[in-house]
Amino acid sequence: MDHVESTTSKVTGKLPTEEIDSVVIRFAGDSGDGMQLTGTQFTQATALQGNDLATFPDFPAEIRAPAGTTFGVSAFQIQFASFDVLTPGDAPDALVAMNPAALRVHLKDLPRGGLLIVNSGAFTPGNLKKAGYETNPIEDGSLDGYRLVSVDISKATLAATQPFGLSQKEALRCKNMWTLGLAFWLYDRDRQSTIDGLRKQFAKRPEIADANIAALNAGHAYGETIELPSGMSRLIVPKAKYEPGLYRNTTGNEATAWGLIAGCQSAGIPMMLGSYPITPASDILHYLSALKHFGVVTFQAEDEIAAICAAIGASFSGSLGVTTTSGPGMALKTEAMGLAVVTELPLVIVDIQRGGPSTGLPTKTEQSDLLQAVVGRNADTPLAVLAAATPGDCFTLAIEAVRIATKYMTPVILLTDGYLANGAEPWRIPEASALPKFPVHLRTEAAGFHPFLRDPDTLGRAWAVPGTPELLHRIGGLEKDYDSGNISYDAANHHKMTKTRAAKIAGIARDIPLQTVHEGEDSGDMLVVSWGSTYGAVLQGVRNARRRGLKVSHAHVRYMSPFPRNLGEVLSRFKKILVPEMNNGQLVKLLRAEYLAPAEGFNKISGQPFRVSEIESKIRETLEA
Amino acid sequence: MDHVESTTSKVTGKLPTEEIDSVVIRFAGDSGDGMQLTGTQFTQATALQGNDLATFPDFPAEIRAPAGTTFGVSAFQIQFASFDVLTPGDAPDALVAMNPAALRVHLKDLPRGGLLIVNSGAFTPGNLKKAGYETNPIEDGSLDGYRLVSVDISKATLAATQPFGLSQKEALRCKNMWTLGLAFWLYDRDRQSTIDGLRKQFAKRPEIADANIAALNAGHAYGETIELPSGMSRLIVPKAKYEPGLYRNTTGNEATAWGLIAGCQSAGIPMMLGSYPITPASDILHYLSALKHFGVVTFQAEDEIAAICAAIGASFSGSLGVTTTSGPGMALKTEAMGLAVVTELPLVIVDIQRGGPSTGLPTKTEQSDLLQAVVGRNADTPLAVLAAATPGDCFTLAIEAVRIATKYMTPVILLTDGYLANGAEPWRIPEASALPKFPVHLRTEAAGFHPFLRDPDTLGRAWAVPGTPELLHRIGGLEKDYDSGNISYDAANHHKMTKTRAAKIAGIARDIPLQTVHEGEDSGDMLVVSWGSTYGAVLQGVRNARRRGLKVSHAHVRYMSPFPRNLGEVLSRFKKILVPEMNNGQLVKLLRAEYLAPAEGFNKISGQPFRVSEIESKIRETLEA
Amino acid sequence: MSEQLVTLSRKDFVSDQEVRWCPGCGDYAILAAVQKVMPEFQVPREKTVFVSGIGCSSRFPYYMNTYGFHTIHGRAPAVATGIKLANPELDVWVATGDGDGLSIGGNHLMHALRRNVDLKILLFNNRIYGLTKGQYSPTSVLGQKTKSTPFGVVDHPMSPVAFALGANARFVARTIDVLTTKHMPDMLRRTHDHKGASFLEIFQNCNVFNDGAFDYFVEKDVAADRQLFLEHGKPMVFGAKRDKGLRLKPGKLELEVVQLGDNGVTEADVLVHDETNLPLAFLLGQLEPPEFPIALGVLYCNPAPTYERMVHDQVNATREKLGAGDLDKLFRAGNTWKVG
Amino acid sequence: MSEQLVTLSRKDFVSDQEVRWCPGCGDYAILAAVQKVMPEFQVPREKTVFVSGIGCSSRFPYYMNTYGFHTIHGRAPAVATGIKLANPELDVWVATGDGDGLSIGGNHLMHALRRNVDLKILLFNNRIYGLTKGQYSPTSVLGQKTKSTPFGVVDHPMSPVAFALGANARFVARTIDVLTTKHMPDMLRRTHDHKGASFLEIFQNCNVFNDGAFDYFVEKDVAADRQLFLEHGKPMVFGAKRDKGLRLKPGKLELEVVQLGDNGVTEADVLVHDETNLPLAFLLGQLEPPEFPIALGVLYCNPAPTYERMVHDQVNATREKLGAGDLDKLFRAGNTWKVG
Ligand SMILES: Cc1ncc(C[n+]2csc(CCOP(=O)(O)OP(=O)(O)O)c2C)c(N)n1
Ligand SMILES: Cc1ncc(C[n+]2csc(CCOP(=O)(O)OP(=O)(O)O)c2C)c(N)n1
Ligand code: SF4
Ligand code: SF4
Ligand SMILES: [Mg+2]
Ligand SMILES: [Mg+2]
Repeated sequence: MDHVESTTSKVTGKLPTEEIDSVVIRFAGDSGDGMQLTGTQFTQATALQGNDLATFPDFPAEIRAPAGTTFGVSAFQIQFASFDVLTPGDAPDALVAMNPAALRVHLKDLPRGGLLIVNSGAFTPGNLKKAGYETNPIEDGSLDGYRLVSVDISKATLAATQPFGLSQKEALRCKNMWTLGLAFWLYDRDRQSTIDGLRKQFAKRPEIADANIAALNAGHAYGETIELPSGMSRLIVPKAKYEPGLYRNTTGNEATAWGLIAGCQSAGIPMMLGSYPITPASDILHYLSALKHFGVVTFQAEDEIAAICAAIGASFSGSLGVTTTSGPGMALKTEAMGLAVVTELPLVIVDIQRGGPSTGLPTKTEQSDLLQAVVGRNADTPLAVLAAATPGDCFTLAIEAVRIATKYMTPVILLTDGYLANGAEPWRIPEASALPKFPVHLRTEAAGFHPFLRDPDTLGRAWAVPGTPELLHRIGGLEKDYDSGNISYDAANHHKMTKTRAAKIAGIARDIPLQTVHEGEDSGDMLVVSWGSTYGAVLQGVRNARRRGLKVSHAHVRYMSPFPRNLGEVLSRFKKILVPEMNNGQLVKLLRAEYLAPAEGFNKISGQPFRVSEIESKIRETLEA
Repeated sequence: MDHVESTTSKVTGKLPTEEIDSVVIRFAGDSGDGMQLTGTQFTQATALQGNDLATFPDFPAEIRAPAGTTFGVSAFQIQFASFDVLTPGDAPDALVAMNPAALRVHLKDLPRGGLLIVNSGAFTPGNLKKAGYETNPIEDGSLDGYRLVSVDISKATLAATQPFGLSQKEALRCKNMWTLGLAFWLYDRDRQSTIDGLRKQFAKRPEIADANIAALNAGHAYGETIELPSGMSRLIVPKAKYEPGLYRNTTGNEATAWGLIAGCQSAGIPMMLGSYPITPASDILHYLSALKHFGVVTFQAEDEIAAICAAIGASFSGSLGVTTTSGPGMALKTEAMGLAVVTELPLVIVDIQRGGPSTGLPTKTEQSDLLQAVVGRNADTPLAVLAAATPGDCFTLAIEAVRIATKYMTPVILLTDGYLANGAEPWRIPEASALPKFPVHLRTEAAGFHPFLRDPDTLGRAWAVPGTPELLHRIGGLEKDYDSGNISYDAANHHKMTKTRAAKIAGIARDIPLQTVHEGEDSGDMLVVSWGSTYGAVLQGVRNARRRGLKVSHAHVRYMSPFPRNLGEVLSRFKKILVPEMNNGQLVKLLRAEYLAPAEGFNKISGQPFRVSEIESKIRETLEA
Repeated sequence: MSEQLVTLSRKDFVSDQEVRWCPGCGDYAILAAVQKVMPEFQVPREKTVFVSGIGCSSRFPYYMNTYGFHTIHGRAPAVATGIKLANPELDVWVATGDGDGLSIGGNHLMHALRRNVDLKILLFNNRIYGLTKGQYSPTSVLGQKTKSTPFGVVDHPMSPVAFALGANARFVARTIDVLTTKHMPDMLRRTHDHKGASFLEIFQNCNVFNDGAFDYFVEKDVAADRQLFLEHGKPMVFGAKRDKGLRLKPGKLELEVVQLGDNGVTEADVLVHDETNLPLAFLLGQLEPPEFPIALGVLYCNPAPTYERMVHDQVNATREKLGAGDLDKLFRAGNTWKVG
Repeated sequence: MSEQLVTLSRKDFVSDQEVRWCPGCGDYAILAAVQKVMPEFQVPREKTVFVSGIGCSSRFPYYMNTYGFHTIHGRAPAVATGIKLANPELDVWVATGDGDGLSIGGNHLMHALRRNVDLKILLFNNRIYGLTKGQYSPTSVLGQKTKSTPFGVVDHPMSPVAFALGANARFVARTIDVLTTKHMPDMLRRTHDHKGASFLEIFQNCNVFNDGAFDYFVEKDVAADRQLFLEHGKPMVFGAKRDKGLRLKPGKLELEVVQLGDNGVTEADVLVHDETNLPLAFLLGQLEPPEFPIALGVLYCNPAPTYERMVHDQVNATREKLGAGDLDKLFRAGNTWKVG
């Protein structure tokens, strides 16, 4: 079956090439099939080719689910284009299914007429049964209507790698490179970066590198000889127009790790990360653990409580304490956040949101920790909350979190989510020297010192760290006297301190950018307000709607607490306000409470990002209502 | 100095009696002076006398602060009246100060012309200095303007107890009973309940009982011979008009403990309390620990997390799991609450709110955990939240919490606060047989069973407990399939389950009383909305304002999540909405978010309840604005 | 309606849920062994509850056709304590990992052991965090390279059995996932039969993130010389030829390995295992290859009254003394007054 | 600007905050002893940090004129770990109670000990929750009546020193609040001087909620016969007339009390203390009056590299190998491309 079949009429010979604006391709296979690696390599090559892109890795909760099962299917989607790409795409134009289970799970997303590449070699009776197929879909006609390319990739891979003397198991592992080769050919990508990567990765086992490269080349060569379904061309996506500069791909977690390091360099203080592994936040711990030469101390604590407490201790000692986690871990940190608020220590808490409640859907994305971040603590416990819009924005806001934490002596929560954390986008590399600088001034003067002495502008308190002569003092979780920093149970003082803590956070609004309307007019019938990772889908949805003549604008909020000081005013200029969120309605609550704005929610709680089309049709519906 | 002095002109001989509507008296002294006991005994006798009353104990955070210090002052205030008493009173009519520190701390609250009883024997140079007095206020004229009764209570007590052979230290401990005796005489209370109480308490040391009784009698006798400041009469407060019935005093914590037991009897299931001591919640654990004959199992866990987890385990096993705590403990329970929400197990979480953030003001009251209770968890994690208005209401709502938890298979948070927990009020004792009954039906039928099978009306899931044949099943924190209860990572299913969990809680609104307007017209210029323990002060404030002709109504909310289904409609009938809270604005946020109601907050965050006068003047101010 | 106990077989304990561990994972062997021994206990399935936290190992309850509760990370001992307190009739098992049970959950485990709650606790020690894809755990060894320690672990590892003994556990045993035929089933039986908190550490291979962690005493060529199987009242003899033994250094609290036959050393010189001796158990728990063999079997067993028994005895005693709780009496105790 | 160390005296360590313990509380004696020995360490006050959780004992930092952090219940060891990691130069002390350190905070304490963070940990064991007014703690004894156990405690208590040894602590010692003149100060000195996690249990009388809890070995008439003062290399002799000793039962891991002089028993028969022997420390920690004397002094001391040292050595090694971190290099590593 290593020939090309098609249910539609066939074209033979070399394919014509065709220029096209954008392509969405999805690779899907068994967890063991290496789909994430395939996706990453494709992303890499695509970026080097100068397209803009966005990716969406989607993998199972299981470490290595039994082969062939539907719950073990792992997928990676990428959209790349000659224009500004905002999402990984609603539906794939092309789907690669490495086995029946992958087909079973993902076929429903492929529009009729879409390109479908299947590894026929994996469509064995056993695999078909595990995927719940009674007959082989490749043969039973049920794939009529797709542009099907069925090829025994397993067999082709074994053939290609035969010279390198690998075991059958090892050789079969190269399947994904064969597939990548074919995809590279189809979309005219360059193989070099992948080849370089393989050589580096398998430096100690060159035969494996060779076999993978051979598979890659074989897949590519296969493209040259292919009979593609009718109407198919080899697709050329011209370069996107980027701002000039040096670029690389980055994921949200990587960008967060780097932003934290950069922020601490900007502040001129060391960083101490206290963390406890949890999906999808663990990678930040992994990245930072490997960056010890930046002077970062990473502490894998016994749990999330110890992690944040150690970070608080480090901040007390003059480092920037940082802690990274996800929902259940955030919940555990609640009490200690209160300690950081009342002791007014700088602290950065990064929450990579995931599906909940409780353990929920650990590998899926969600935006449902917003209310927890803003108000979810015992007592009146205000702090600053930022939310990143894209993987690259994680870098910017991580630096901003460090700036606000150290300037205002406050914990700052940075919200990202599973989708940002693992998704990649091209990122313009900044010059380190061009990054903002905000050196911290630790208190050393004894005259007039007490630990809760405030800067009259920021209301931030004096930061005097152990080791500083003459500034000996004690802090703790009990209420402090405004004028001496000593414990105080005084009634009026507690009122004043509560108001002061609130005023300090509210005052940050003077020090952050005004809210802008990102797309569309500054006032009008309808404003769509997004936050966090829905940025791309919402912006694209609004653009599409506007292209179709609808009067709608878009504002994206990155500062969640305090809000930009003109946000209420911006909202007041629109008649209808729609707030799409990947939760059951959280920002919408805050906007209504804060501004009495007639905001309405649009909620998707499926662990999956919004599709552009969903946003677009909701806009139409709302405008028409 | 054991004679009576007065800075105003004196009247000799027996005092006339005078009838009066209400009296507010405050006892203040060293922590070691037994002021809380004095207050409780006075309360007891007053209740037996048929007055309505409310109390406010206010004690220091220290266990036994060093004698004579201002931070070691402990106080107890009671208002008793011939009418419906709603608060312990704004300012005392009479202040008892057992030492200079007590005078220092409390004198500022006594209006000019108020009765001031001081124990001159404690005004030693040492004590004066500790309290920060340079000269003796009894002698330096600074108490001019109060009706001062200065008597050496220490000496009088030693004299009275001399026959019983106690050590000087033990004898001096009877000072508070001498004082109580005098207060009894002044307000014409009966001594018998106190005498009975003393006999019982010191059954094993009758000489101590005798000495205390002798001191009590001596203080009382002293009244007979007293020379009171001019204008003073012995005050008679006529009985209040009560609904007929049998009455007793109860504190909020006691009522909560009893309500939980009663609720479990109504549900017909055993109760398992998992708790960890914390001020001001510990007494509930203490009370329930002593009620083992009700079949209550109490488990003092290693921390708050274990406490709630054990309660969840017990609920899984068919008991009602209950956990009791305060702010920092609530914070720690956050993650486990999510587990209870996603596994849809019944659970009652009682939060006795106290001053925060963090350790904050552990012995002071506050209402600042509302937002945490309603939305303060990771992910969309809805549950029911109730808030008690008075000590007696704790009983009613504890039963209601059990009803909702078992009927809807959901965690329910019951909010009270430090003020309710320790404050006492007369409580009409219900007949056990007259309490609501809501027997739980544990699932036993195998046909069609799966663990997330829902009652179509309540959406509550089937409760099948270990030990039940044929219903073997597994539950856990991962998302469940709507149709089988098995783990599911399906996107659409997660959306459906999130919506279902929300709909279940929202649906409780159909099963709770409609919101009423407690005082005033059903619509108009202004509605004051209160919740929790501010009930009394706000109602009284509104009544006073109305008496002065202001057009204002009062609604008190006890169901915080979901809100009564007509609440929005009630709010919409008023032009202005004022929401007084002992926090920095929490209910006000929820009302604005939910109903876009133009509610404005009035906030007092001093660890002290509102004064009626504060409410009244804020009403005036708001109406005039 | 209760089950016909005698007719239960291994299969009855297999749930309908697909097992989702990596192929080759040591967890499979443990699951099989548990399902194999369960029928022997003659406990109806509906009276059996498996409780777990979060981790690969903590998926265990889903695969057992009994009642089960997959709770949250580290809290299984606390949830299980509540289950047992609410219904002491139940046979309650806890499945936990070295991360779940010793890192985030160390305190709950310690207190469950100290209180002697009648729980059967299986600690799957793979010296790694499996489910989160390979960070080190409190049992990972110094220098181990993991995702979160690219330059090697610097945390001194802990010994689960020393921890358990330090926490006053009354039953502490140890086995290995590969000992499927006899030792592991035997240890599961002992774990089950002990009334009170039973702690069984199972060395479990995570073939994905820490493959071969126990090879140094599990591999065929070294196993016999590096595994000591303890038996109460029996001398501590080991070795391929059963020619090695452990001896207490005279007058000291230290062990040494002796070669039987050398210098006239006979089995009589070898220390005899006493399950009830706590310091001995502690000493045995410290033994580490290559110097010493690893001690397997029941290190310590010394039953005491169980917590849930004492709790319920107190409830019953109170009820006997004060009579069954009566709300009307409760409300009317103390000072009351009548109105109208 | 650093302080003239030699001139520091006790008073320099007294803060301006009023001490707020109950009159008669054992905490006063501990505070006085700490303030007395601090000047001897020649550590500038600004390099000294006292960290605590919540409890009466946890108010300690407020009274020390050094840096201090009164954190939240149970978390002091975690906060202190962060402090020490961020600045290994600091002399970091932890003051905690039996509730704070062993109940809610047991896990953090265990892991700080296991990791061997260089913290000086003082555990004020009064066998009660003082600050919350008298509930039982994990060290309360069976049958003890407290606010939360009106019918008596049914939780088996734990032994703090067994716990610490089970957690791999490298320094474990014990003293009593009343031993103000010599033993407590000595133990504080040893606690300070040990590099690594030092664990000192101090029996502390809570005269309000658990008065006399330790009378059974502290009262004058029994003290000499029920207190064993351990000294490394010295025989374990005790008794008013120093005529009693502890002996290892021949060939066994059990101790017995022997009367010197009886049946020819001499001091030479008495076991000699060895601070570095872990099983011995464990055994000594088990001794309970009246059968045995309570073991006081340094039960175990066996230094190992400290955690913060190993962490920073790794940071430094990495920096040496890879050069100081350079953001521009980091961002540009891997695949990049130029536009425009
Ligand atoms: C509160 C919380 N923190 C972190 C996690 C992430 N997490 C899940 S399992 C696990 C560790 C598992 O290790 P172990 O207990 O050894 O189990 P194994 O997978 O090795 O069997 C972690 C850190 C979580 N689920 N919840
Ligand atoms: C999270 C949290 N839970 C509970 C408390 C209440 N609490 C304060 S101190 C304490 C116990 C103190 O006992 P211990 O550590 O033995 O100190 P002691 O007062 O006896 O010195 C408790 C339960 C708290 N402050 N925070
Ligand atoms: S990751 Fe390791 S422990 Fe987890 S299932 Fe796979 S092999 Fe087993
Ligand atoms: S309650 Fe006990 S421990 Fe606390 S200060 Fe008073 S005597 Fe000391
Ligand atoms: Mg593990
Ligand atoms: Mg204590």
